[in-house]
Amino acid sequence: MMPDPSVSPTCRALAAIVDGPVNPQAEADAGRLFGGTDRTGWVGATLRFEGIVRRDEAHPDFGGEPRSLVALDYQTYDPMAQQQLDILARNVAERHGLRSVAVLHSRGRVGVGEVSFVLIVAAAHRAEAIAGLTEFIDRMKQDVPIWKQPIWA
Amino acid sequence: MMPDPSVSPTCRALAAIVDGPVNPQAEADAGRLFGGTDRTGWVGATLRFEGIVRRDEAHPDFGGEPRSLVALDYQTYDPMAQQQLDILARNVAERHGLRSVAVLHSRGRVGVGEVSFVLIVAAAHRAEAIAGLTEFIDRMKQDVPIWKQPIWA
Amino acid sequence: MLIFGAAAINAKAGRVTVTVGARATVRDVLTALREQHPGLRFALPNPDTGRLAVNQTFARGDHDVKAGDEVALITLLGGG
Amino acid sequence: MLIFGAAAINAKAGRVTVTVGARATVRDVLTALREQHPGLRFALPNPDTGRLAVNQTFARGDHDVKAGDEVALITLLGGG
Repeated sequence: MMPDPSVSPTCRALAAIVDGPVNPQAEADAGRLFGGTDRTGWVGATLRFEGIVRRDEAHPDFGGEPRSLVALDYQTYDPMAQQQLDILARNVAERHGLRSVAVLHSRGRVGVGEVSFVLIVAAAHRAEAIAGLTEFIDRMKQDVPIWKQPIWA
Repeated sequence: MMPDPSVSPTCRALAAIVDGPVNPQAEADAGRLFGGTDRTGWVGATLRFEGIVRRDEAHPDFGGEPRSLVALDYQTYDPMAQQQLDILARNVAERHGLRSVAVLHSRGRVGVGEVSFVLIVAAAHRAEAIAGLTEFIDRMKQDVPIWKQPIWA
Repeated sequence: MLIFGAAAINAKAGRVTVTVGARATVRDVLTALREQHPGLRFALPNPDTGRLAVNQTFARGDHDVKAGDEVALITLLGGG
Repeated sequence: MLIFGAAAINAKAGRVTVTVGARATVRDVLTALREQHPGLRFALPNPDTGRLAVNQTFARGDHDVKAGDEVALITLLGGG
């Protein structure tokens, strides 16, 4: 892609909730923010986070000891979850001067080893990208109505 | 991929210096640590950082004001640069208990909008992944003999 | 009131009934929830940390809750 | 001694000669570098922050440099 004119483009934000695991098809369906590196020269740092369902979780009935599971079942409060993700993506992008924020989160069952969450941020510099990514995840766990229920092995 | 037996595998570290931009072919050649998500259930968080050449850099002859450039030319001190990347990848992986660290860095000319650096870390949890990634980049800029020379527009 | 996650599993329901006076704020609803559903107190460590969404938007403690509003308990989240 | 990056551009060379006594440590070489190549002082803010690699390994200030060693100035890095 050829570099754009010399005015820095505005920020883009995209959020989507998908049924089941986040996979390449889900990313493709969600749009071009997942389409790879921004090659315009305005972006110097891209950070992609994947959250993957691990094989064990702390089990409340066993004193918080880790127990094997087969899947997590994600419940979302619709459409509030989507709205909160949208707000959060725009807000974090503005606060950190990011070029783009894109997020996909699963709804429903996601098996061990499958991806439940993808977050991609692009920024001029590394520090902004890391700060924006960290703040997004912290605030998502506070403000986005998504719950997870372990399905134990 | 089916989950492994229940013993956590040891850490993997991979570092490579490639001629020119880091692209999917370079990643494929560098090996399977770049081959996508670890689906064994041992990894809960994967973080991928891409460093991309931006369209401007602070120019020392213009009081540090940003000036347009067409490329960066990366010079590496071989084989020390490769050795230092290897040591750093293993060291950061051990210190943060990461499951894997993989890094590719360019040597030679990388144009605006092209990728000069890819770092992928995989860990059980997000905090370790972010801490490991951040420490790797900070220490790379201290300890790995790679220099960049702007090619001004 | 809509409930989710561990709260819903504990209550064995996705919805509980909370009775409040004709004029009630979000804070009044949280207080009534603690009194009328002691089994959900684990999800509300103290009355000020419990958060309610009214009509799918987070509402402050002094927000008035009206008949017909959709009220949801948004706590113990687990995204990511 | 091998030099790189901005230091090499400034010196218009990838290599400079530094003369030291028969028994010299890394610290002696850095001191001699500052004296014999004033144009490279910008790359060595003070003698203790300049780092040398001897035979492709970072060497401490008290490391002895021998004839035939490959000595390189590793400073003002720009990876990433």
